[in-house]
Amino acid sequence: MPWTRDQLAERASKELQDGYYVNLGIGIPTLVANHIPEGMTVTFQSENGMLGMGPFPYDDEVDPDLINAGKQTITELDETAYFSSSDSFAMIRGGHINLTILGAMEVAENGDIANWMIPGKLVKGMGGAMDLVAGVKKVVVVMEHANKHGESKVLKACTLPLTGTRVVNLIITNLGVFEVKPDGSGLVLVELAPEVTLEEIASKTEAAYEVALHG
Amino acid sequence: MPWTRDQLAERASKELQDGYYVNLGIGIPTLVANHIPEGMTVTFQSENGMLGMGPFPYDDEVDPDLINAGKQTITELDETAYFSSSDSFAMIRGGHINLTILGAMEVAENGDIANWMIPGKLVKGMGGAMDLVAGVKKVVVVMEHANKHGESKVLKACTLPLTGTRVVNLIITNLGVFEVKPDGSGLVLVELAPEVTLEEIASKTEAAYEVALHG
Amino acid sequence: MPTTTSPKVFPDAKTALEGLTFDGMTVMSGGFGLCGIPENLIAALRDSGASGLTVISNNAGVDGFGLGQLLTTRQIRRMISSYVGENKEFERQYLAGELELEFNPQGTLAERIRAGGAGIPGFYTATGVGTIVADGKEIKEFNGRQYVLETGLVADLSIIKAWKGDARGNLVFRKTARNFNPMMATAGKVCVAEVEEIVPVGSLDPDNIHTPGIYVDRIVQATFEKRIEQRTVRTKESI
Amino acid sequence: MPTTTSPKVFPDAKTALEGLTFDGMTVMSGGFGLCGIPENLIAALRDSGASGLTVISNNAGVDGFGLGQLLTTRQIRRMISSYVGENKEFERQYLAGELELEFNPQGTLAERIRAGGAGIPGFYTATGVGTIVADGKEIKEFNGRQYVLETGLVADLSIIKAWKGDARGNLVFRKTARNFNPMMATAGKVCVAEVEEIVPVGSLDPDNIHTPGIYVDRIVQATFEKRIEQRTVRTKESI
Repeated sequence: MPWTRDQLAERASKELQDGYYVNLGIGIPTLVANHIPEGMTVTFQSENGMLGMGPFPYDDEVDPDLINAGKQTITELDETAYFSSSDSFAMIRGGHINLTILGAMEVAENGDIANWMIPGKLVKGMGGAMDLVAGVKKVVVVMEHANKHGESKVLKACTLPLTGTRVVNLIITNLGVFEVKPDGSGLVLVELAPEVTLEEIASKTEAAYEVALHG
Repeated sequence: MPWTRDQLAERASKELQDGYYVNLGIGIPTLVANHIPEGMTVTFQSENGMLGMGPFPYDDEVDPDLINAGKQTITELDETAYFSSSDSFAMIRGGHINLTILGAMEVAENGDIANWMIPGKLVKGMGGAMDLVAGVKKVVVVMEHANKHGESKVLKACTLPLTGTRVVNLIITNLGVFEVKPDGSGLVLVELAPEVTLEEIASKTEAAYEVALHG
Repeated sequence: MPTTTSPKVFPDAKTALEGLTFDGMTVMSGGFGLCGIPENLIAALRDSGASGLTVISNNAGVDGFGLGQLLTTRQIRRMISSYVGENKEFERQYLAGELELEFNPQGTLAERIRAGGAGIPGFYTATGVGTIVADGKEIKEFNGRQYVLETGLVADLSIIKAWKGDARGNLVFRKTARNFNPMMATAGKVCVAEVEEIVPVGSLDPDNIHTPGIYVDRIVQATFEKRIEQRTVRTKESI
Repeated sequence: MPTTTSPKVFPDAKTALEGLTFDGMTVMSGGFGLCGIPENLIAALRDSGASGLTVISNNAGVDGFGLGQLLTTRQIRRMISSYVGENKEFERQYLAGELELEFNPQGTLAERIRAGGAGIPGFYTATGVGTIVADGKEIKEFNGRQYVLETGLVADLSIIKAWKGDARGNLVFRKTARNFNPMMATAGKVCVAEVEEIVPVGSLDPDNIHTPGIYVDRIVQATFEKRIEQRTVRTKESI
């Protein structure tokens, strides 16, 4: 049975390591913060200028000067530091963030990602997505395996305008997990969601991939 | 009679204007701080990371964490702000400093300046001098008219390795004051030190210059 | 002279913009979303009537608030932003071809503004390589990886919002309301700052001044609505 | 877990460098003159015996103190600096051809380090155009003025000195002892910081942390000699 949104976030949380600095995208990735393993120190960066992001505030704690990159009100922690947008993206571009977990519209075999623009629709802008995929050491995509028309989002080549080229390291869909080979030469299916079969993946995936299931 | 060191500094202080942010070089330029006209607000920048430099400390105020770019102990003022070296030179390179007053070994007709290196001698380094002449809006040189061998330091062309090209706006020597034409096409002698004659300047200056004495 | 007045201190936002606005000018406006925006100076810019503006701002406000006010009045001709998703009037004008739009990746936008203020006319970044963002721009390889040349940005005027400031123009920001404000202070030919409180010179810790006064030409104390875009809360767990 | 301990906190400078030093490595060392230098980590680097070092530092210390200690022991092969005027042993080794030296304008050096930490492999500056500093480097014209391409700098290890720090690696600096330390924290593959005091996590003001903990891998509390190069004083005027 395919993973739910929360199970996707839980699976993504297995990519966290003790001491990691992590930037989470909007949507399912945000839920990863609810699944930090016990005893693990993970620090969340928000690209609007904050390291050490806390949970949503209680109603009487809401502070308009304290929001995350999704423009949601949040809180600070003991270890929090604030800084400017240029300092924030120096941190991202400079490779100091260990891991980013992002949504995507399309991912390709070579690690290309498209997640910001659909031609013909109003474009809202890429925000910090291009900086994150170009700068962060490990880029994990969390998304539905297929779009709302039932078409594979794991592709031989992206059809939408790209956010970055050969930047994705791991793809977690509701059906399973693919690693992108470090040299960009292709995908390896390493994990299946419960009760999902190799046949189902094969029928729903446009991209070519090897199979090397873990465990 | 040629200007003394202190008179040179006093003459240079006439280039200050109310509200100016100023960076002073080592030597005679440092003395300019003693000649700020009454009622004028001038803020001194020190390129090691300070805006709003105060006077030397009293003996019991000396703080090893508080020095100027000449590595002398100094003090802070009410309006002082500290920042990093990259922020300091962003300020300089970005054209935010109104005026710098520097010493020089040689200055040329076109505004070239050499003040950091004598080939064959041990080179100590250019420090912040190249950044200052390239970035500050107005560059004023204060120096002796001749070197210790009696040779003119105001030249047709510099012979020493350059600090910057076509960057000097005003040359104040112990004999007089030269403006560098904004297009770099030559010098204009605009002022004489007391009792210094045009003939004396002519005999001691290698550079060509026009004469248009003020007042 | 009291330490809370100086030639830099202005009584209100309108006065603080006097003589600084003109048609066709480029304006940088601080803030991320509606957080840390110069609410009062945006309103004063609207009231100045200056039109044909190029506005550099990470976002475009919302309908009727922040930069949304300048869209309503059609004073903006062109925007340089990273994300403009929250504004219906923006959408309408853009789709009707009434508004030009240049998208920059957020980090590239932040760095272009910093570069403009720091006298750096161009720099290389891996962000956007292989995407439409790099179309027509120079690509150069360093250590085996490709980078795109991006240019510094400057503006005729920067309007920014800080938490506290003094009469010399020293500023401090609060929490994530800092965002684009410090870089924009450095990249405007003139910078006007609005603050919640003008404090006496000497009361800000010199080690913790975020924007030194050299960057701030005019400062005004103002009141703020501080509208929240997405009020997101958790409920107190019963213990 | 007490808020002053963490995997980042080390008991002394020697331990803090364990496993990080090797022959031929590149080290960035903070400070301006003798102000804000990592005294204890420099001594520990000397004691590590690592040789053939490339050291990036604005200055080279004085004879027997600061980086001067590494010159005495001949551990430095090459220096990248802006000014090295205060060191006789430096002069001797340089003139004897035992030491390589690359001069950078101070602002270019500072920006190269910032760029290295910020993922910017190259940037253009007007500083040094037309001088030997620009020899062999690319020149590009922007808006009618010439600029030279300078590259980002990174190091295998950065050693820096801060005033206070916490167990998460957040740092604050004091007065002009800040100088090159914050940029160097960002540009080392590993950064070790020595501080005068490790304070509990949560006691530093989050609006005023100069170096966020993400940049600091190891932190050690130490004592400092803080030698003064030019003690310059004025005398109390009789009133």
